[in-house]
Amino acid sequence: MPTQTVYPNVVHTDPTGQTKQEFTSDQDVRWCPGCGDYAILAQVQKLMPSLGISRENIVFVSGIGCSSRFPYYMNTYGIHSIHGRAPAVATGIKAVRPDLTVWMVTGDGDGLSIGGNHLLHVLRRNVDVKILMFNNQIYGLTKGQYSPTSPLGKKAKSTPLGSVDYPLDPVSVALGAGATFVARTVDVNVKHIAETLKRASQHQGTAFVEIYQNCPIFNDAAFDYMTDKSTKDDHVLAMEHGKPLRFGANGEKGVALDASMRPQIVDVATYGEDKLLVHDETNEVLSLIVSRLRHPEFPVPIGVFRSAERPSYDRMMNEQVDAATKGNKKTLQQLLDAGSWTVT
Amino acid sequence: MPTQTVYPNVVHTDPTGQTKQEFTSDQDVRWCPGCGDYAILAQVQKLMPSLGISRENIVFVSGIGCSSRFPYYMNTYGIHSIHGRAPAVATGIKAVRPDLTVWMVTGDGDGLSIGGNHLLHVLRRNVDVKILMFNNQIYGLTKGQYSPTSPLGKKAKSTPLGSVDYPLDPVSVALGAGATFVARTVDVNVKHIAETLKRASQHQGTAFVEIYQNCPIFNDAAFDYMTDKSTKDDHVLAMEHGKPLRFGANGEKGVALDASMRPQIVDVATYGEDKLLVHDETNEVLSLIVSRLRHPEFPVPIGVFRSAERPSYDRMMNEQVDAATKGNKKTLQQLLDAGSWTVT
Amino acid sequence: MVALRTRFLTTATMGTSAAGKPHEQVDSVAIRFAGDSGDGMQLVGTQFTSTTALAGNDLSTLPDFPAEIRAPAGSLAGVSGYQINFSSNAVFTSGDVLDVLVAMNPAALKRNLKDLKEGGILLVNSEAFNAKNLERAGYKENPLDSNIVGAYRLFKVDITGQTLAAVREFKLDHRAATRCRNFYALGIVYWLFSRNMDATISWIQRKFSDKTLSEANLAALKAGFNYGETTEMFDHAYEVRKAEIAPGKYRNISGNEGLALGLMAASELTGLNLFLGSYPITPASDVLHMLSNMKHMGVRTLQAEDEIAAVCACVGAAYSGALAATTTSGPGMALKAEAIGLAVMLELPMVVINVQRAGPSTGMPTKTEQADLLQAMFGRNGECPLPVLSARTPGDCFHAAIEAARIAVTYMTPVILLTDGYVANGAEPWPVPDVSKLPPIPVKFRTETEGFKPYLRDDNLARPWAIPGTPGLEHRVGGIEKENLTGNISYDGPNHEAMCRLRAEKVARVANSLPPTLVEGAQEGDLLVLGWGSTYGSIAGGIHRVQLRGHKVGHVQLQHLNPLPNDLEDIMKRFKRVMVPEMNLGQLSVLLRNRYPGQPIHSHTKIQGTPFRETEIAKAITSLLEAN
Amino acid sequence: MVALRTRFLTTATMGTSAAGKPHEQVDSVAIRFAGDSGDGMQLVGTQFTSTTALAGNDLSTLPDFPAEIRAPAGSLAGVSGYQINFSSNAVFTSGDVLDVLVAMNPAALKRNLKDLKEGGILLVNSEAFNAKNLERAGYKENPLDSNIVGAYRLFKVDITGQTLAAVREFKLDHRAATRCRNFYALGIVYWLFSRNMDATISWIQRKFSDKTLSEANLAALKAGFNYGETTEMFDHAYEVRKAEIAPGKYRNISGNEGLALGLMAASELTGLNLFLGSYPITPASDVLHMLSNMKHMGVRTLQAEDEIAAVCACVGAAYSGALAATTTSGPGMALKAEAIGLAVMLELPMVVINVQRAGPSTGMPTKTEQADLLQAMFGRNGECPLPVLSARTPGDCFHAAIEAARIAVTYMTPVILLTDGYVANGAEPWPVPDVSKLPPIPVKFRTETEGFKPYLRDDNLARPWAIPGTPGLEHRVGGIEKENLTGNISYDGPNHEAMCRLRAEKVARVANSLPPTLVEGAQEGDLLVLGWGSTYGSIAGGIHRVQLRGHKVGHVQLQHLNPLPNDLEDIMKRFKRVMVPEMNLGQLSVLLRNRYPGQPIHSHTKIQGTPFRETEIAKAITSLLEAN
Ligand SMILES: Cc1ncc(C[n+]2csc(CCOP(=O)(O)OP(=O)(O)O)c2C)c(N)n1
Ligand SMILES: Cc1ncc(C[n+]2csc(CCOP(=O)(O)OP(=O)(O)O)c2C)c(N)n1
Ligand code: SF4
Ligand code: SF4
Ligand SMILES: [Mg+2]
Ligand SMILES: [Mg+2]
Repeated sequence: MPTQTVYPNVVHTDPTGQTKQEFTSDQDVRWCPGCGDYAILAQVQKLMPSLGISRENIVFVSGIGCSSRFPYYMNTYGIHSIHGRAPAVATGIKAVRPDLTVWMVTGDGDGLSIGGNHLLHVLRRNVDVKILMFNNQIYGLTKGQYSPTSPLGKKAKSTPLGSVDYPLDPVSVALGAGATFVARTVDVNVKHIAETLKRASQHQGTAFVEIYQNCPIFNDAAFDYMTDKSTKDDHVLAMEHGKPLRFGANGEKGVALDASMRPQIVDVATYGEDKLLVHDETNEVLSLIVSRLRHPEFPVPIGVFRSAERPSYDRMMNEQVDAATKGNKKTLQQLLDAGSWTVT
Repeated sequence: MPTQTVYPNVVHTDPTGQTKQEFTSDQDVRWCPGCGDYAILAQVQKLMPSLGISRENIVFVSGIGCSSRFPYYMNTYGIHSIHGRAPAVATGIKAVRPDLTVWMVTGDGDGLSIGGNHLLHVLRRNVDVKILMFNNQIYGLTKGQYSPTSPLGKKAKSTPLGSVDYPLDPVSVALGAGATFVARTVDVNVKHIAETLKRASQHQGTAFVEIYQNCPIFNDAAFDYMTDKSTKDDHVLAMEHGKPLRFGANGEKGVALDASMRPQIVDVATYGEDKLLVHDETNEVLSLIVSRLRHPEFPVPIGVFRSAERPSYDRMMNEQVDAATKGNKKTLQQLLDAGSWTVT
Repeated sequence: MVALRTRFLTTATMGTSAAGKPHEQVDSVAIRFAGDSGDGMQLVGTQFTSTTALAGNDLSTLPDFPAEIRAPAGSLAGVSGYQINFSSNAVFTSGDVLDVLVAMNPAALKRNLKDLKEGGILLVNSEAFNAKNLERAGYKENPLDSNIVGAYRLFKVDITGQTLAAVREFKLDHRAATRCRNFYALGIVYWLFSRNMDATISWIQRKFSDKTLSEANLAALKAGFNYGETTEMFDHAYEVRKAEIAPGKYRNISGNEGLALGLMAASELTGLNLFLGSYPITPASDVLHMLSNMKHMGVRTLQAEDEIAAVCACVGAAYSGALAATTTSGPGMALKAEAIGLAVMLELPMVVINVQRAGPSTGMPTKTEQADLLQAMFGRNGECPLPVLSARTPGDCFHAAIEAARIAVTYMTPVILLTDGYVANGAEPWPVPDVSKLPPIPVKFRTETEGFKPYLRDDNLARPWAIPGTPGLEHRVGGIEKENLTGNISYDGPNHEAMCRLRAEKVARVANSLPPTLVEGAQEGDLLVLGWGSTYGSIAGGIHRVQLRGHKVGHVQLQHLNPLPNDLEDIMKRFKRVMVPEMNLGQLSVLLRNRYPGQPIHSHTKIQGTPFRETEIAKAITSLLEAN
Repeated sequence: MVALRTRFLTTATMGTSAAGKPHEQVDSVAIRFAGDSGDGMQLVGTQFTSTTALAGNDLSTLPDFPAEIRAPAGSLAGVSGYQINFSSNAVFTSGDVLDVLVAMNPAALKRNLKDLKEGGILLVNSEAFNAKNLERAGYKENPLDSNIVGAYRLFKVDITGQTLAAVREFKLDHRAATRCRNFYALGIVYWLFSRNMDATISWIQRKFSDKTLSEANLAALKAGFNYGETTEMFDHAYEVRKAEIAPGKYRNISGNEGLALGLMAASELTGLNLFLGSYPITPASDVLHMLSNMKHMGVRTLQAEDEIAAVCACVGAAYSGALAATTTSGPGMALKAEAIGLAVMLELPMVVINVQRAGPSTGMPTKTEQADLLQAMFGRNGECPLPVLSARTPGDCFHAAIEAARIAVTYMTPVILLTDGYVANGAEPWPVPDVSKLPPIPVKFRTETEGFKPYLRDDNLARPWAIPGTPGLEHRVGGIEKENLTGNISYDGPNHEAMCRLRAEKVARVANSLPPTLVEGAQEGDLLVLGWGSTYGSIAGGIHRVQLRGHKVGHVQLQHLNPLPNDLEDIMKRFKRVMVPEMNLGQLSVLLRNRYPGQPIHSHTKIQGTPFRETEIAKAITSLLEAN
């Protein structure tokens, strides 16, 4: 029983020349006016043609939530699954069809509340899936409960006196799970989204991208401090591989470790640029240190925290199967016959 | 409707003078001969009397697995719940009964496979529960499948050709979740277990202790490199707060960061002790760096990775309720009457 | 409840309104306000409801939320509606067909027109019927100019324009000014039904902290009312007289409010702290929200990471002596199955509430259904029996929650309470109970160490509740089969059989604690209509219609689905036939056929995400009776 | 199968063994090897089985694992057993009562003696009956010296001592030497039943890579055999002649092996890649282990993080064109409920296997039960129908897995296949099928873009399987209710009703593809015994016993539980009564009473974690017939 080809033996279409329009499905987009999801959708639809992959070879998978409606708007294959389980669905797809390109869309509730465990496991397995977590720090679809990423003290529908749970930081969780690619971007910064998604698409293995996303209806302005013209320079740290960690309107501030190994904000001019931390996506120590820079003490880092190479689960699994089948001479009949005797 | 006292108004017994024997239940212990679980049980039973807490105020909670049989052997209150869900059960106990002392026992499968999400959430909430994860890097109770902590390539019942999943590191996961107390110890080092458990018991909030535990039946000798007399000095790094990271039979080796901020093993004599990393349980950067020291490249750190103070979920929740009830003059009848009119 | 009822515009007595226009007396009106999500329809609906209740009508309401969070303005998906049925007689449901439809835009018209009866009043905001909105609603031509609306009494009012004019003096920006138009529409409707606007006026004054906004909305409201009074469009107003309602204190209550208050009452009656472990899900989330707002009453709520954690936290809380409850809907219920099984094994009290929605899978979250009954009964591995209850009306949710708690703590068992989206979001005037007169629910934690065995049972077969903190009663419980009495782990075959049968018998004995089953209508005769849950009103209304024609039809609406009442079989036998209407494909029928093998059961089902209409039930009854 | 059967020691023909001792011919023997977990009882059991199969007997076996991983040596919890029932006639079960019990220590005696029939042979390792072991087993005095064993033919052999003597020459350490004693015991039993030891000898030679160990075990085996032949203890041996077995190729197969092989065969027959997503759980884990060992056959297995992930991975794999399967037991089944509902909604093929164990909750993981049938039927939110199958014997697991896959891909639906711990771990000789003669299962992925609609159905009401990689068929699926044909999201009421009924009708139509139901025994008459799953052997054996007494009893063992076969009602009507034996509290009965309301169903239940005995069924039949 050799490995069968599970997909029909059809001639694939030529991926060159695909347009954004072709990646747009015929379904009406059902997000609230002003929702940050629109901008992300537009960037993803724009990115797709550049990947050189035909539409039919792409699958978008999601869970449940406003964000998880995403697959309906992509004219590719897609599964809008159940709450929190998209990583497992995506793993199933890649396990049997490593030839497919799989993107996954989830929310802070879908991915970190009910789906936290599957997220941990898809990351540790390093399944070749691109994960976009739309983090609006709220449950949108169920109309405004606090989420695992809402800040402590958040007043929302189920926490009228303020939440008493500390939030999870998606980037820290991903790094804790051993993720090979971890990045953060923000809905309004379309150029940065585009670059980050491009980087994610190039990664072999799980690429985890947290996207801060404004929910104007239930958690408006949660990210204003980092998107507002007047404040963003002082509150956003755009990381670049190999470059010192600098921010501020003119890059006048930097991040360094103090004598006791704690991160501090320094004035670059007086402190000296050479003593700043230099970002290194391939060095876990750096990824970890920057992951812990949190608003309001620190500017919020955006960009790629970590990018490491490691064979993906689906590749290793399929290589194992391929290697085993290659040498195999056994038929199913022989397997059935094993240990048999004949009665005459 | 004031807060009622949920527990009967009985005179609690005096906790002084309790003995290990009194903490031992009448159930036969059902682990295999030679199982590492025995040593841990003995240490826990020994620790209990020293806590100054009467037996009746202690609850042991577990999931399912060999390790999760633990509560049956403790003559305290206890719940042997279902697979992976002990953190949620424990959270429920503490939410309504912050007066109780809750310990939780789980395995690498129970806690990080099926129960990974609940673990993340109990840690981020910082519920005042002491968690012991018995990590034997295998599923014991179901007779020997690889677990999420088994090393890549592990050959076990469901992976005859070797696993293709990267393991999770419990300590890294816990730190990623924002745990306030994270430690590691090993079954055979009874002194170290005792100290570590003591530290855990003193922590307010979630204390997470990973205990490497030998399963002689399905994963024998997994930790020999760090327990064997001949090798352990070179493979174990016993961290101490405020002390430089040194190991080796005579502490001749140390851990430092190289120029590119990557950890390296150095010869203390030539490198200089003052340039070694100095462990600081309260500095997340240090906790993170040591958490990534992994065998075989590095010695395995044992001891307390991180210890930070932060009010616990159950405390904040109950404070919120207490504060709200204190001021309250509303009766249930008044609530029912709200918005009512009278028909005559 | 059984009073004669005539429909709007069929009985008419003419009078004269204060301002001179004649008004016509009618018995009963169903009206629906429909508009875009942003149009504030829920708000005017609830205002109209309060005023109507104060006016002494019987009434029933139902909101119709859009399935989407906030679909694009003007789209079909974004239509939000609020329906109220009110009468000078008894009201059973929120109304089968509409007498009045208020449509604020083309999409609202398109979605709702099918429910307006022929000759009904159709009030539209003509301004909104512009090219853009028509296109969004999928209209090729303006329906107001076509014979689509020919069968109705159409009133085109430029509500937007009139509102802008009415609020001009307040100098609001265009958006804010436009948003007053819902009150303008409400004003018209108030006039149309000769309502006193005082309650709404004082509500507006209280609600809007911004003085200008408050006055603008008041101005819009009054302008609408005056429009009705002064324009030529309406030649007369209507009046629905007070219903004969038993004297007493009333309030409006939705089913979800009923649950939240009922759980709090159960907490008080048992003397136990209330703990709710829940994970948000439509249409159950509001119970979590309401109880989260009750910290001052000592309520502890945990928004868990998922439904499994929510119910597992209840296991911990119940073990520790709290009154533990968890609320969810279908998909969440599926996830809780394993842990509910644990609670059955541990024999711990717990109230599990499933506010059912249309399934399977994600289904139609905002739509109602009763298709989780068999899941409640059988959706766990092994023989895993537990009591199952339901609630028939919003107000009954209060009592059902208390009853669920009573059974849970008396029998030491998890109990499933099934409500649904219809009863959860629907509202009705409800006689407020006197808390001091509710029967207390005695709970005694075990404290005597003498003779303590964790699984030694009392007369109800309940095991002792021995909670942590009690010296000498330290014991361990777990999901493995337990030895009778001691609760120790046991793999013994006959012990397992004994325990399985004991657990089943314990649940069966709950039936002994139930009052006689109430049969409404005929006590014997041609047909028993046997329903459960939220179909109560539709069935009562349907029977009411056919009984007018002299058939002997009885009605039992089951609160207890497991165990079934002891007297049910006798009751069934008093009727020639039994009809079981359900909003599913016949789930109670399965239980009845199993339990009463001889009894002929006629299952009548509808599964459209909406309640039965009274007329549908009436028709089904009639055709069954005529098939005789 | 229907051949006359007489029990051991009742029919006896004396002969003489090769070595001179007389041997007695008997028809049928049930023997159990029992000892400590560390005593290697499973090993000698399977050796005895192979030899017995080669000798041409019909047989059936059942291991009895301890519930604990490895309880302390000598403890009751640590007792491990292996039972084999073999005969010169047809064998139905692994045997009701034992003819022979081999007890290697006091705990083994204590746990198993109750199953030994009066006058049966009791062979004990007398050395193990020392003070320490007696205490561990909870014996106050040595039972070998008491009249506890008075009713049996006791043979005390110092098996340990004899073994040590036999292997002394190999100079093993004490522990290794002692561990040869299971082969010594096997040797005695081989002699007792006049067995040829060649197969075991060559197995030992193959198995032990360590030459010394191999020879020591051989020596022990032979010493045991010689002990039987030479001592005075046994005055004669027994012989069970070859059974009349249809000529052909046979092998031993356990139920879990049957499932693994069946899924692989289905993969070959459909031409689809097999994907198994699973999470370990007793007693299902072995299917995962076996298939994980089949990478060379192209099988992909994923040990998921939990049961939910396992089935969700199947959703992804099925959507992508694989033959997806997931295996679990009760608690895991509860967890999968929500995602199975998703698969029902997506209408994707999938085989979900529940190897049932005793519940509820964690229950008794190593014990068998059939109490998850109603969970399979109803354990999901909403109206969520799917086909449910069962397997009757270990060998039938192979065919049931293929049938489940056939239905799944033909009707585009998840299918639940129920087996249980008894059939999973039990083994029997099985006629090996010729793969080339198994009917192929045609599967065609949709490729034509023309007229493609994701929910356009064929005659079976199956929707097209259009998998990623196919240009022009890009489409999205999800758990929200879908519009008929297009599969777009729809909240329309009548559409929902139509879809609910379509999904139900699709599953109902599976019945049209089933062959006529096989009725064994009487084709009409007094009583139909209607079983499902692993009770097959017990029922067949039970009926066999009573038919001897002239009653007209028919037997149907259902493979298909949903939908039920079209001809079942007619069959039931041909009998005066229908008895339904189940290892639960009457779950199939619920379905039958619902489906065939007129039909009187007599439920006969046992829930002890162990299969029915043939005599129990016979007794139940008799008392029902006599109640006539
Ligand atoms: C099993 C289950 N539980 C709960 C829900 C209800 N639910 C749907 S989406 C959601 C949370 C959405 O939050 P998030 O993932 O942050 O997405 P957003 O809407 O904010 O984009 C919840 C609780 C569900 N659909 N299924
Ligand atoms: C829902 C569910 N799934 C699966 C199982 C089977 N199971 C029991 S314990 C276990 C894994 C145990 O591994 P671990 O937590 O590492 O504990 P150990 O036995 O190694 O101490 C599994 C898979 C179960 N009991 N329940
Ligand atoms: S609720 Fe928030 S997240 Fe959801 S669609 Fe609306 S704006 Fe976006
Ligand atoms: S299987 Fe392993 S972990 Fe479990 S009791 Fe035995 S030795 Fe301990
Ligand atoms: Mg969100
Ligand atoms: Mg383990």
